[in-house]
Amino acid sequence: MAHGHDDKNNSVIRIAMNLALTCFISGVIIAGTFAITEPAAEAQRIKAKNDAMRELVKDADSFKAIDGKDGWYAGIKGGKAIAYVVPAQGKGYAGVIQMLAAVAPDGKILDYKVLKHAETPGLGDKMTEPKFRNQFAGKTAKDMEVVKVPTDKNIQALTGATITSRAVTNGVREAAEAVAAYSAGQKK
Amino acid sequence: MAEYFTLFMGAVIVNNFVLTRFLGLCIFFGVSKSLSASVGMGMAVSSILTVSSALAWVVYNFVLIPYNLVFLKIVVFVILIAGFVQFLEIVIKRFSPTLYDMWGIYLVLIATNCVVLGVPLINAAEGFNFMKSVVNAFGSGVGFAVAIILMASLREKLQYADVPKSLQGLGIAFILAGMLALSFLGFSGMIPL
Amino acid sequence: MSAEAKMEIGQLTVSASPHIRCDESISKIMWTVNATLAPAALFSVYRFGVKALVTMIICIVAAVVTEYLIQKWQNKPVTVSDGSAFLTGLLLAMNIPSTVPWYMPLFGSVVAIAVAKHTMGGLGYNIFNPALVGRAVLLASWPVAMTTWPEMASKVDGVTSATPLGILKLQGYEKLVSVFGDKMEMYKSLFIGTRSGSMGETSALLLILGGAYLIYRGYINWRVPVFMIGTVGVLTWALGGHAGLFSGDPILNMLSGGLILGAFYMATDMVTIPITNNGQIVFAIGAGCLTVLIRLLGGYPEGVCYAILLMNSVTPLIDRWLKPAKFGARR
Amino acid sequence: MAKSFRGGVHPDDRKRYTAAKPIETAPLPDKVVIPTRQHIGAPCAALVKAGDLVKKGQVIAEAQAFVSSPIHASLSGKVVEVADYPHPVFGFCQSVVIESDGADEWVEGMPLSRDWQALDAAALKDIIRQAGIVGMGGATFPTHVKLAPPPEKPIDAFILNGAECEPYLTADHRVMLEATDKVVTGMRIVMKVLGVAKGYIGIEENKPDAITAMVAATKGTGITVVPLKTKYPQGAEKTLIKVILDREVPSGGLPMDVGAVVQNVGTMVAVADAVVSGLPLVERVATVTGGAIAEPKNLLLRIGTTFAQAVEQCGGFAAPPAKLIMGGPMMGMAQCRLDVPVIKGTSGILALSEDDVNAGEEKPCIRCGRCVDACPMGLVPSMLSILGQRGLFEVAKEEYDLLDCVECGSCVYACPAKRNIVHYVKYLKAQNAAAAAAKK
Amino acid sequence: MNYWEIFKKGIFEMNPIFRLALSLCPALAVTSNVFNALGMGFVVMFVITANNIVVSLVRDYVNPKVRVPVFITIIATIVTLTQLILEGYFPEVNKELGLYLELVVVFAIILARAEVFAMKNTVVPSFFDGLGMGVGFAVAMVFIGAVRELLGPGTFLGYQVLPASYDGPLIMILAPGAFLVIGLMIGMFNVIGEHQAKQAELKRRAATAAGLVVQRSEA
Amino acid sequence: MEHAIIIVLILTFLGAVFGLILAYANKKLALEVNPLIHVVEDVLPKGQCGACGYAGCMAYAEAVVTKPEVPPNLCIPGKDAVAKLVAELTGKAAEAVEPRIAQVKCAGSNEKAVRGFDYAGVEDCVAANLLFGGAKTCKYGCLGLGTCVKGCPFDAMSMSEAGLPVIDAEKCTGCGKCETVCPKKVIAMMPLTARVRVNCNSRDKGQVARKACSAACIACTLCVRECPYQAVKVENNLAVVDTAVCVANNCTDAKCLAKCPTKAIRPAVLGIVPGTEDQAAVERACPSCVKTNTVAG
Ligand SMILES: Cc1cc2nc3c(=O)[nH]c(=O)nc-3n(C[C@H](O)[C@H](O)[C@H](O)COP(=O)(O)O)c2cc1C
Ligand SMILES: Cc1cc2nc3c(=O)[nH]c(=O)nc-3n(C[C@H](O)[C@H](O)[C@H](O)COP(=O)(O)O)c2cc1C
Ligand SMILES: Cc1cc2nc3c(=O)[nH]c(=O)nc-3n(C[C@H](O)[C@H](O)[C@H](O)COP(=O)(O)O)c2cc1C
Ligand SMILES: Cc1cc2nc3c(=O)[nH]c(=O)nc-3n(C[C@H](O)[C@H](O)[C@H](O)CO)c2cc1C
Ligand code: SF4
Ligand code: SF4
Ligand code: SF4
Ligand code: SF4
Ligand code: FES
Repeated sequence: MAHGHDDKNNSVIRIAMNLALTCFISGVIIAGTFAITEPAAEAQRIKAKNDAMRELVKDADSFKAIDGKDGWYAGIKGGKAIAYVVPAQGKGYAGVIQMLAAVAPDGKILDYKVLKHAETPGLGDKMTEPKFRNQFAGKTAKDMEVVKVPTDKNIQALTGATITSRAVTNGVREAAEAVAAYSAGQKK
Repeated sequence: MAEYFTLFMGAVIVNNFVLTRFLGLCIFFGVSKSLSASVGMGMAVSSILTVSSALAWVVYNFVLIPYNLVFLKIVVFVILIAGFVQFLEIVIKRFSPTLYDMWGIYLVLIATNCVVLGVPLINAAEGFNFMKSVVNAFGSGVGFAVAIILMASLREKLQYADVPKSLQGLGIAFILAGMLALSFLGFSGMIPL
Repeated sequence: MSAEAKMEIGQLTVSASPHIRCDESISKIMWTVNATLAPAALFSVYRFGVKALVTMIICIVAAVVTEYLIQKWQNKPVTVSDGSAFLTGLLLAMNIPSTVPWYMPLFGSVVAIAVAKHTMGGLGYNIFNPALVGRAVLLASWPVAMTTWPEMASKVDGVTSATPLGILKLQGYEKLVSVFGDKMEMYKSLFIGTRSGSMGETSALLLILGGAYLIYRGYINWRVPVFMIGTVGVLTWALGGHAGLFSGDPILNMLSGGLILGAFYMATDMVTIPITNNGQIVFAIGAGCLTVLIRLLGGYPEGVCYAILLMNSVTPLIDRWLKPAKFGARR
Repeated sequence: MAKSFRGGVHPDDRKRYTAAKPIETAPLPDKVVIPTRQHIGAPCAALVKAGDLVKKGQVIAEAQAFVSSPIHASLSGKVVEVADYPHPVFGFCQSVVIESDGADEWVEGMPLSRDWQALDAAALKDIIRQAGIVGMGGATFPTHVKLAPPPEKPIDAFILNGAECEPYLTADHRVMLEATDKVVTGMRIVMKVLGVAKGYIGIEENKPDAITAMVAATKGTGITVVPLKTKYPQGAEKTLIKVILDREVPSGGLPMDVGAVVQNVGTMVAVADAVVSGLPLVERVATVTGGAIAEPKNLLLRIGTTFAQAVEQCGGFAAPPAKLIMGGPMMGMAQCRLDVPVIKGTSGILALSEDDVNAGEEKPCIRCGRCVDACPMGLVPSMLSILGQRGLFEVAKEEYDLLDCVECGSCVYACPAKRNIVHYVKYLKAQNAAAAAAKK
Repeated sequence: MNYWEIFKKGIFEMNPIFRLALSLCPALAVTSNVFNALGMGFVVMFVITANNIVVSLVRDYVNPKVRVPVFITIIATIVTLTQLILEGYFPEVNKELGLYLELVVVFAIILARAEVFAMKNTVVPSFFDGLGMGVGFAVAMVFIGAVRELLGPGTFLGYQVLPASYDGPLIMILAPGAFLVIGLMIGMFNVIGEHQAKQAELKRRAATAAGLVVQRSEA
Repeated sequence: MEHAIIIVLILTFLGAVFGLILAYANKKLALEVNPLIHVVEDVLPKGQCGACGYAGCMAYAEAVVTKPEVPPNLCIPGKDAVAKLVAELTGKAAEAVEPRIAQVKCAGSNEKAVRGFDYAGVEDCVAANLLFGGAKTCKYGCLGLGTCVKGCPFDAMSMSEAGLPVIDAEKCTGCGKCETVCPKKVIAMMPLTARVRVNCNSRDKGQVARKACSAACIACTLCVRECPYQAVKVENNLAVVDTAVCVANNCTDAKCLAKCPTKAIRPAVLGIVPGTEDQAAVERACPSCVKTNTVAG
């Protein structure tokens, strides 16, 4: 065992102090920076969210969180909810695909936006392109069937990425169904 | 149960830590020169990963989330892990030299490495519960061990091959890893997590 | 002395024993394997047309030329005449659809020879099966083109035709049988080779005949194809059905996909598989299990290529673990 | 049912050149070169000097140690030189050169005639030692040493090695046919020395006439003749014991570790001659053959006859030889000159033509596993060759059992890549020995 | 000490990725396009330089027994700051770099430079060392990113540069492709390096052939 | 503000806890390793050549630090500079290392040496030596298969086209590895101060040696007679030069070079540096030889 003479610099307390002090300073600095950047970050987050929603529901004046439904927003125009923006997800080729779906109160899809995914670049990730996305506009849950032939009625799968196509479609369809059910409940 | 099994197998083969997620590559390439070292490293990583993920989960869920300090997770995790690993190393070295020779010497290397920090961060990002965090961590560790042991056996074999001089060492190691990753593509799409 | 008359100093060759050798050689083995593959290759040309021939030629020429250039560049003896690069090219061609654009076989062959074979030192040293590395790279690079097969187009759907395994995976067993008419018809078609797929996924009959000749000549070990195909048959019978355990169709699974080609010609590539009989059995069973795992659960309908590649990566461990029984270990 | 062992190869045996040719006694050479080292173990010290007159059978070099064996003059005449001369094993070696006086006289007291049954084991062993008898199967291990196993290693079986599994060679075959009784007598003498009751004779099936002859000659002696499958290396001690006794000599061990002693056919004839007629080992039967020999023959040659003289007896060369070999084509040693002498271990002189050799350029190992299948010792020869290429003798020793290789050459024969596995093994063993010596 | 030399060595002879083989994860994970590679390069450049400066300032006060935890804390602080700033002002970059931004903490190259260089040197050289290493890292990242992006999708920084008909191999931007590309690049660099060494050797021989004889016989 | 205080508190707490644990663990549990060993290892050239007599540089570092009797100047490749550093670090007395260099004692190139047979086998001198000592009729000469070249840890050797190894004087550290691996012991170390060297290893009698190789030392003793200082002797049919004598007498006109009929005695540098087969060396070593025109390069 290492005995040796304990000079002051190497006492247990000294060593511990050394690390503690570093952490203290680090804490101060982080706290300081946090105080400065947090408002900006918060603004960024809100802005990002709003941008995303506005992109989906272009003519809304504002967005309002819906009580009791986590992550649901209503796009308001002229005081009326013209669309709901709701989270959606599906099991893709490589993990979960997270989306935001914009659905009109009558259950018709307006558009969707992919937030997070791990699909193959060049294959599955083509789901974010307008060519595929635009197929959804105006469709209701019952029309959202994935097929591999060109179609107007259904959803035509991405070439070589049927799994992804299904995942997106299923997620969006579930969102559409949920909104339809919700707005049906509202009307009552 | 099935859920945990899927999570585990997913972490071991489908989303293999090294071959599809690119974590822990420094030690993957650094320590895979010999089979025995890679076995030790595999064991060290699996065990440390499991324990430190559990520790990190506790701190994250009982301290950081309640106080709304999620952004502190990097600093906190890293101190936690580095401190823990260094402590463990000292203890093992003192009390069991054989154990230390088997995998203790690798502890220093992993204290500050993508692997051990990456998994707690992923667990936090995925919002896993305690059990899931531990299973995911253990699975990732095993996945790492599988990859590094395979890699080491391949590299040992190539020691006796006529690898062009310019590729010897790191170059051929990367190419081997590429082909391993290519083979692991066979598992992709198998268990969507 | 007349004995010395025929002798000059320095004329005799001195070497270690033994002083006689068998008359096998690497080139003889490789060219024989090439020759036994020829019928199946020609059959697929007959089935898929001139395009298949063109693709095949591109593969082979690219493989041989790449090998030649690399060996020249490295100042190594040029060994393209030993037929191994030719074989790699031919096998790669057998593993891809005949319809792919010209640059894909080219790219695949170059990768197979340059990256999979020569980065590790050339013939004998590579760890992964070059042709399969080439095919796996192509599949990852152009998944759409690599999974678009000619023929049977109108029968299944309007866009691309599918392989039997593809139909099985996406549309189910009944649909598959209905495509062929009835079950016997399906087996017959699979066996003779009138179906869709890569160039080598066609005639089980010709491949088995070729393989049988190689077994007879001792160039491949019968254990590998038997255990690999057997494992696939048993496992798919047990697990592959929709009506619970033991309801799968083993014959369909054994005859379809690249299993026959893989088991006779690619899982037997001695360079990349274990060296002992027992090791080869483990290899074959492992490859069979992985094939079934990928076929049943994976993202792809077919798993032979990846199964063999994965087992290639375990080969050094198997070799370490299963050494031959040493003489003198037992009293 | 012929017995066999795991591994091995089936080269064309090419015994047809000489199998039917009776042993021919070579004419007396006018000069012989007798090296003082013709066995494994310590070299002998020459007892004669230039100018001395010697008689046939006279001791001209004396053993200096237990593992050694004296050397006798093989003809009568005058010693002309005692100097370094070419040697088929060691390159050069101190040799006694004797010019024949043409009389070919035995030294006094030879030959005689005695009843071996009357002698006890110790006396028999002493006669064998003094007669300079060493293993004539090629290894040249002094026979009296083999016959004196340490007491803690009881011997219960004696095996006569009549396998002659090497292609081309037919010397043992002819001896079994033409000196059948001598062989059996020798064998009984040796069994008496060892005190064993069980005796076996292993003969490959490609010598049916020898099997018949031996079966007839051993009737009533309690000796069993065991037909063996024709496969190389049936004649290697370890495989022979495995096949006949189903015992495996442990790794690093000797036949005596499993209670067995193995001896060659030629050795038995020498033992019988020594014991019954009092004659030392001064001549032996060797097959002179190969594609480059004009008239292949089985010759009875005096020790010290040069290869050139032997070849001359067979009509010289028919074609320029590519390789000259002492022994068989699988285990024999390639020679670089014709003026090397026949020694006690010379079972054959082979002159192979280019076609016989079928060498080829060495290529990288393609891991085909043929060598693994061929190796009777259960090794991985391909790895030994690969490690040899890189000089990694430690790995070869620890992980691939380098030291268990008997250098039989089966693997090399089978290898399509023409790898010089045996040479790599020799090289690795040499390195290992050097390292061990350095450590001391 | 020559600052240029200190700076330069990080770029070539001690390039963190190609020569030291440290911080390999980002070199594979965030190089599927040039934009991400560049972003990561900048972040690491910043962190490593800042850390070198801080370490060289505080090195006298750090107790060797807790040296590693202290350094890590410092690095973690800098990374957290970076993250906070990116989050607040460059959310796009933050999102693209994902998990790997957080992992910058444990990139071995950063701690290694702190231990090997900043610990033993004053502020100015440490700054140049950090900057050199950072630039070396960034250059390597961009280089890998460029190769992968060009050969794969045929674009550079998102702009189509190869003809639209170019149908590049997707593998370039997949995991196996990343390994293969880097492996082959390392080989290529070595070939170039060997060639240069050979040229230098030939020159040296030509020069010494005459001179050395003289030197030796007088030795 | 509260937020900020919590941040600071948590971090400080964490730091303090781990600081305490680590400091305590360090104090009570840590084993001391002598850090000097690593410092010394850093100083060594890491050729792992074993010239020091230890299994690699690390082993020597450990020995020289921990054992007082191990001298600091065993590393030959490191030369004086390293010896001095190691001495300083370990507090031992520095003694100079005699600088040395490898020499190939054989001129039996492919065309000069006679071949006894055609060798077909493993390309390695040790392996070739197993078959009757190799293909050359000279039993002492270089086999030319380059085992020494493969063995040199400092890349200082190459094979010439004539089939003999060449030593690059600038890279050779004198570690002696080549000497140990050569089965013929054709390579020997000589002091860097050597004036001349014997370029032959044959201990055969004159006629035998001459028959086997046209470049052999035939033990004619002309050099012995020529040397004014008796630095040359013939032992076992081979000339031997005592460099110490040459140096002690500060020989600047090596007359021994003049008469050698087979040119088995050469200036010390000749043939060591690739491409230096020139007159200059001879001229410098033996000015009078050139004048009398007795030696051509
Ligand atoms: C490298 C690679 C990446 C792939 N990525 C995807 C993907 O992102 N999404 C997907 O649905 N399928 C992906 N696949 C799976 C195949 O293309 C699969 O066969 C396909 O999804 C089946 O659909 P198809 O019927 O359109 O061919 C990928 C395949 C490969 C080889
Ligand atoms: C296009 C081509 C076709 C060949 N076909 C055969 C063949 O069918 N069977 C065969 O044994 N060798 C075949 N060879 C090999 C050569 O004829 C020759 O055997 C070889 O190049 C050298 O053989 P070796 O290495 O055994 O000496 C072929 C060579 C080429 C270039
Ligand atoms: C591979 C191999 C093959 C052998 N073949 C024979 C053979 O055919 N006949 C024989 O008598 N000895 C053969 N031997 C030698 C025997 O192992 C053994 O040494 C010999 O039979 C002992 O008899 P001896 O001492 O009388 O020579 C062979 C040895 C080896 C290693
Ligand atoms: C029976 C047999 C099977 C072979 N299979 C393959 C193969 O699947 N793929 C390939 O690239 N080469 C194959 N080869 C050729 C050769 O072994 C291959 O080019 C080496 O892997 C290259 O080192 C085969 C050779 C033989 C004799
Ligand atoms: S027989 Fe030859 S090529 Fe085949 S594995 Fe053995 S050494 Fe290699
Ligand atoms: S020579 Fe050695 S390795 Fe080869 S077969 Fe014989 S015993 Fe086995
Ligand atoms: S000097 Fe020795 S080791 Fe070097 S080539 Fe000559 S014989 Fe071989
Ligand atoms: S030439 Fe010999 S002494 Fe010189 S460095 Fe190389 S091995 Fe050492
Ligand atoms: S960057 Fe080194 S392990 Fe990830």
